[in-house]
Amino acid sequence: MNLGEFILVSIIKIVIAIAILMTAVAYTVWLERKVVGHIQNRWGPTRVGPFGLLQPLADGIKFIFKEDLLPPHAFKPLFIAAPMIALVFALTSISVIPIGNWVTVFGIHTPLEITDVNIGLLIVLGVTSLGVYGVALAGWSSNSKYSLLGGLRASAQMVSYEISLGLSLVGVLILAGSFNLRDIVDAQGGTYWGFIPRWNIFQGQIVAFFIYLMAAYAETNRIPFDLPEAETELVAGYHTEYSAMKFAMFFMAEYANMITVACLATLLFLGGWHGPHRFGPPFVQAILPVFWFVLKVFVFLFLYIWVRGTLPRFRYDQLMAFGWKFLLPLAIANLVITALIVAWRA
Amino acid sequence: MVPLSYYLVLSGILFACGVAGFLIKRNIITIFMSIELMLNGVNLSFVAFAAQWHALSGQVFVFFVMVVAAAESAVGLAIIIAVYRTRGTLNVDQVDLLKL
Amino acid sequence: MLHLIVFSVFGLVCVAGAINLLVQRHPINSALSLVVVMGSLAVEYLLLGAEFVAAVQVIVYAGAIMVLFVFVIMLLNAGVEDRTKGSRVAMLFGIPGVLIGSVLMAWVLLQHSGTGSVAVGALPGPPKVIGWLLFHDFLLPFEVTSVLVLIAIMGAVVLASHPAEVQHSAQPDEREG
Amino acid sequence: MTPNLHLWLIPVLPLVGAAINGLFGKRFSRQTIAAIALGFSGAAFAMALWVATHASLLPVLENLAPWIRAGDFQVDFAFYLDQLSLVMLLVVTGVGFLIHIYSVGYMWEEGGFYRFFAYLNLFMFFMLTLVLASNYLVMFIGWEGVGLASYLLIGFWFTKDSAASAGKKAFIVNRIGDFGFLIALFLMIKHFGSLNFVQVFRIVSGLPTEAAGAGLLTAVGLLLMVGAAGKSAQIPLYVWLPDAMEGPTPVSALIHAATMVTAGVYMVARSHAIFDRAPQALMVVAIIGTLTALFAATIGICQTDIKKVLAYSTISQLGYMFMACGVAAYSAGIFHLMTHAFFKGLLFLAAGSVIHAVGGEQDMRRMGGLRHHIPWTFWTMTAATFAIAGFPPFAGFFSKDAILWRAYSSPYGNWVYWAIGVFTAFLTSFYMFRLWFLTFFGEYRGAAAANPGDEHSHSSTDSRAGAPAPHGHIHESPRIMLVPLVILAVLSVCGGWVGIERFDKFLSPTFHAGATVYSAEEVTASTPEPEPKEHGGSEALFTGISVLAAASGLFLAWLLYSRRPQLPREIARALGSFYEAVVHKYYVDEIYAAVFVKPLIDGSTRVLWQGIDRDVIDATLDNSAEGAREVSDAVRHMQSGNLRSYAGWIAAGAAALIAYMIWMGTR
Repeated sequence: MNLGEFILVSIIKIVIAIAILMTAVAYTVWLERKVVGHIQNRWGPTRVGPFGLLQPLADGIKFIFKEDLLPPHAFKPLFIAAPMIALVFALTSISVIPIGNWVTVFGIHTPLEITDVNIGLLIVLGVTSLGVYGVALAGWSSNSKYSLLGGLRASAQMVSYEISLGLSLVGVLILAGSFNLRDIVDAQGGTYWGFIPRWNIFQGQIVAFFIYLMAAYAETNRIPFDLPEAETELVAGYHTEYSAMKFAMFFMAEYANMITVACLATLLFLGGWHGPHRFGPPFVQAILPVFWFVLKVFVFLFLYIWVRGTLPRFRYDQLMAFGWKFLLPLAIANLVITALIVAWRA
Repeated sequence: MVPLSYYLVLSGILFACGVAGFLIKRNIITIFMSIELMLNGVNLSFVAFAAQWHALSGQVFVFFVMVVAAAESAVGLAIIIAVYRTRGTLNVDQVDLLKL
Repeated sequence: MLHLIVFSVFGLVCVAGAINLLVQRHPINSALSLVVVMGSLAVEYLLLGAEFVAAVQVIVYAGAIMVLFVFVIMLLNAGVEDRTKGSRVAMLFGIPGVLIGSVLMAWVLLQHSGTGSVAVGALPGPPKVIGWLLFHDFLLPFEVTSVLVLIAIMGAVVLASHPAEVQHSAQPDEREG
Repeated sequence: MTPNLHLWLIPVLPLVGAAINGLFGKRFSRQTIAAIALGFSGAAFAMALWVATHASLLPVLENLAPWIRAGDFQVDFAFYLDQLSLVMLLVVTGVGFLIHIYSVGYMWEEGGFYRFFAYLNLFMFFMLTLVLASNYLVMFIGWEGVGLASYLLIGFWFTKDSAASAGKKAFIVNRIGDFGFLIALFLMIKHFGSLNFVQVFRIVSGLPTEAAGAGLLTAVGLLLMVGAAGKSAQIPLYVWLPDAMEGPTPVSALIHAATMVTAGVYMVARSHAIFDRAPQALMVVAIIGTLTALFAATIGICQTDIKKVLAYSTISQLGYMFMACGVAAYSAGIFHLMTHAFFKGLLFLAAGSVIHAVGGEQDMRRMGGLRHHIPWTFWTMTAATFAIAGFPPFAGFFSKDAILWRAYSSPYGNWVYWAIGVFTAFLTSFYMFRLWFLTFFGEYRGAAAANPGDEHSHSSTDSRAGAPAPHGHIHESPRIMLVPLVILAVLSVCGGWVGIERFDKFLSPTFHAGATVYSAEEVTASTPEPEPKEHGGSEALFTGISVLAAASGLFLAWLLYSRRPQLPREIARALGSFYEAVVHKYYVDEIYAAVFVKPLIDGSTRVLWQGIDRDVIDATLDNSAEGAREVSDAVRHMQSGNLRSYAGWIAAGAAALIAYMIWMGTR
């Protein structure tokens, strides 16, 4: 594969990935509105298209045509840059996430991800950590106290929970012995006694999984940790002053982050694209891992929505105390125990 | 192929920019960032030398530098906050007395 | 060739970010310039084969330390810096010193560069090997830095805690009485 | 074999008393302080008596601890007891104890009671160390220590200017003497390699007598004499002793009459081995002693202060002792030392009693007719006066007679010494009876003496600070003061009965036996023993002459001060300027002030202070400080407190360093 092919294939994969991701984002929003509606004994969107399926499209059009407000005392360059930063980093992190095995299309053997790197997991973490800038800068550059408070809260919360998040992943890394997401998934193939899959949550990382779950909710500013955008006190937090496409960018970034987090959870804890059986014709055989992967991601996203419809919001001090005084020690304990078990086995 | 000296010159330029920032900036936070810039310049030469001499310990040093930088920035920023609380300014030209 | 191009592009970005740090008057711009510098440095590290260092550079420097800076800038609501003339020395001796020093160093480095050159991925720095080095050859420094970090945490907590709170907790009923 | 005598206890006992009183005495009652002081000094006296009775075999050397060891040179803390030190020991502890008792009564009303007795006990410690020392260095400790105690006690009423300066004067004049003593010690270390008496004398006895020309031994002897002159108030260093009368009277009695001032005599006697081989030095000792005796006696005639008279008398009597030593009649000198301790101590104590009786007055012209008021004092003083005047059978007769006889008959003797000695004896008798008549006979002049009359106003002020001098009721002293007076009076009468022959024999192991043992042949060889000049008849004749001299002194005093009290004034007028000079103590103090003190002060002021100290030493410091300040003033702008300036300096320095390294590397 020469340089030209490489660039061409990469561009095609990037376009496809972004298209899929944007669609996924749009329909995650629709799913959330629908599910929450039903949880709250409502219908949710029903008017636009069958079951309201065209609602995301309508929303998008509306965002585009809305007036783009610029607050007079905002710090203009950053005010404009902030949503872009948020969205760019949210989209970037998907680039190293594999959704299936290698495939050969038109004679080109390529992995089902944009690029396969040794330190994929680290890149995801790094890019996610850069996503904080979007939130923080948006909050600060709006020159509004609600925004500033939201931004401060968001950056503090994300920095705090990033530690727990990272530490909860270290156990998995110890088991797999690699930063490469594909290697990690491969390490989860097969079953115990024929019916229990060798997913990491069944390899003793169940605690780590729940730590990851909670830290991920906080990282993505979702209920019950959505303090940065708590409507009842901060109006809308860091994006109070935003409107139109800039607001849409934050919106998309949030859901893209949700999907990234769900993918990561699937890859690290739920066995990735490994499924119960290989059956059907070769074409189906080829597509089946992707199906399993998407199914698991969907379950995880549904969990997100379910939690949102169920739980109330924490107070800010509770949030910080929970992160530092409960989650972090627990993650460290999990790490130590996992390391001891691995060392004992080896 | 890039000669080692290019990396070292880049590293030197970054370091010099850091020193210059320390000298010309008045905001104590920016001065602190200049220090980080200097550390980054040094890190680059560490990594370049590691590649040149095929010695991974150069990269390990970078980790230690990062850890020290992280610790330093945590304490340093706490000090900056304390200074701001007591003096009400971040301009180092106005923070030149030992007593309040 | 590709190596040189990538090096040059990100090297220029690096220098531009560093100079922007100096030129910008608002600390938040400086901070973001520094983030740019660090990001492009991460790319340079990748070019040198130090992929783990690159990742850590992004996570620790760009993702943690610089976030802390931005956070503090936001917290203190630091404005545009005044161009006060507090120090003639810095201008009279410091700047020429920096210029002389850097020019001299660059000159010497380029003069005596020799034949040594660095290839892409010349020395892959897989995390495993680095981990091995860290926990075997550099175990003592590693532990020492862990103590250092612990001290830094405590120092930061003590320094940043509000003095009034400390006073209050030390003498609980003084104010009420 | 002599049992372990524990000689060290004798000096240490008073030291313990001094320590207790000095450290804690402030909180004690006066009774407690007195009990402690008397207890420890009395214990020392008892110990001395016990030693005297138990020391069967003398000399005894008691080595306590090594002190200095440098190569072959070694000095130990060691005590040495022989006949000479035994006599001194008994005199010091005995008279000292009696004066302690007296002091309790005399000082009862004074402030600083505990301080006084602490100093007094401290003096006892040093004096006993001096007496018991087995080498010159330990002796020097005692020597300096008694000087210290003397200084402290002279300046006891330190709030009084004259007392404080008198103390300083004594100390400084003594320093001059000590300087000579120290150089003598250095010479000994250099040439003999030791300071132990036994070793030094053994080495010295091996040396030939420096008959003609002066050598090492003469130098050592003369330097020792300088020390002795300082301590024992001989010409030319006697000037401090009259001023030392500013101290309390018991101090004058103990230190400046009975014991300390005789330390010089003791030292010369102790060093007899050196003087025996240095006839020139011996001659100097004799001449100084003789001159001092005469000189001080003439001054004593004109003094009006009762204590000053006694002070000059003391100097004169010390001159007698040196005269004795100077003619190698050491035992006679020590004999006179002992009897002098008795009667001069008594005289001072009685004078103190008189002063006490008249309420602090010291001027004899304001006394008179006191014999009915204070009979005990009168009778004891009478005994002492007759003793010092040399009337048989009082103690002074025997010792003075022995000295005068030896001054003539000794191989080193000369009839000039004798003649001057007899004349001095006459003068002594005269001024002592003048004192006696003026004080105890005639009418009481206390109230009428507002105008001093012809005699120049040389009365010193009251010795007691701030105490008014009401010449009101004249009263006898309390019993505690009278008991020592009586005991000393008995000793003044009987102290001489032991006789010079027996005393000589007792001391002979120290002086003669030692000398003959050390260098029997050389003494006989180099200094042919002159044939004793017709003993027997001539000695009786000499005795008669000296008694006659004493009697004529008594007669003259009676004539002038009792029979015809107008006569002295006329004589004084007739003598004119000479009388004036004597009254002013021959202007010696003024001469010293002009010749030594003023040049010294001027030199110190002009050269040392303004020249060297201020313009060189101080100027160096001031200018360097000033320079440092100016440099700092210039450089302190670096320390502006501005962070960026510091960074600028660092950057400039780093650039310089880099440039240097590159220059070194590319060179």
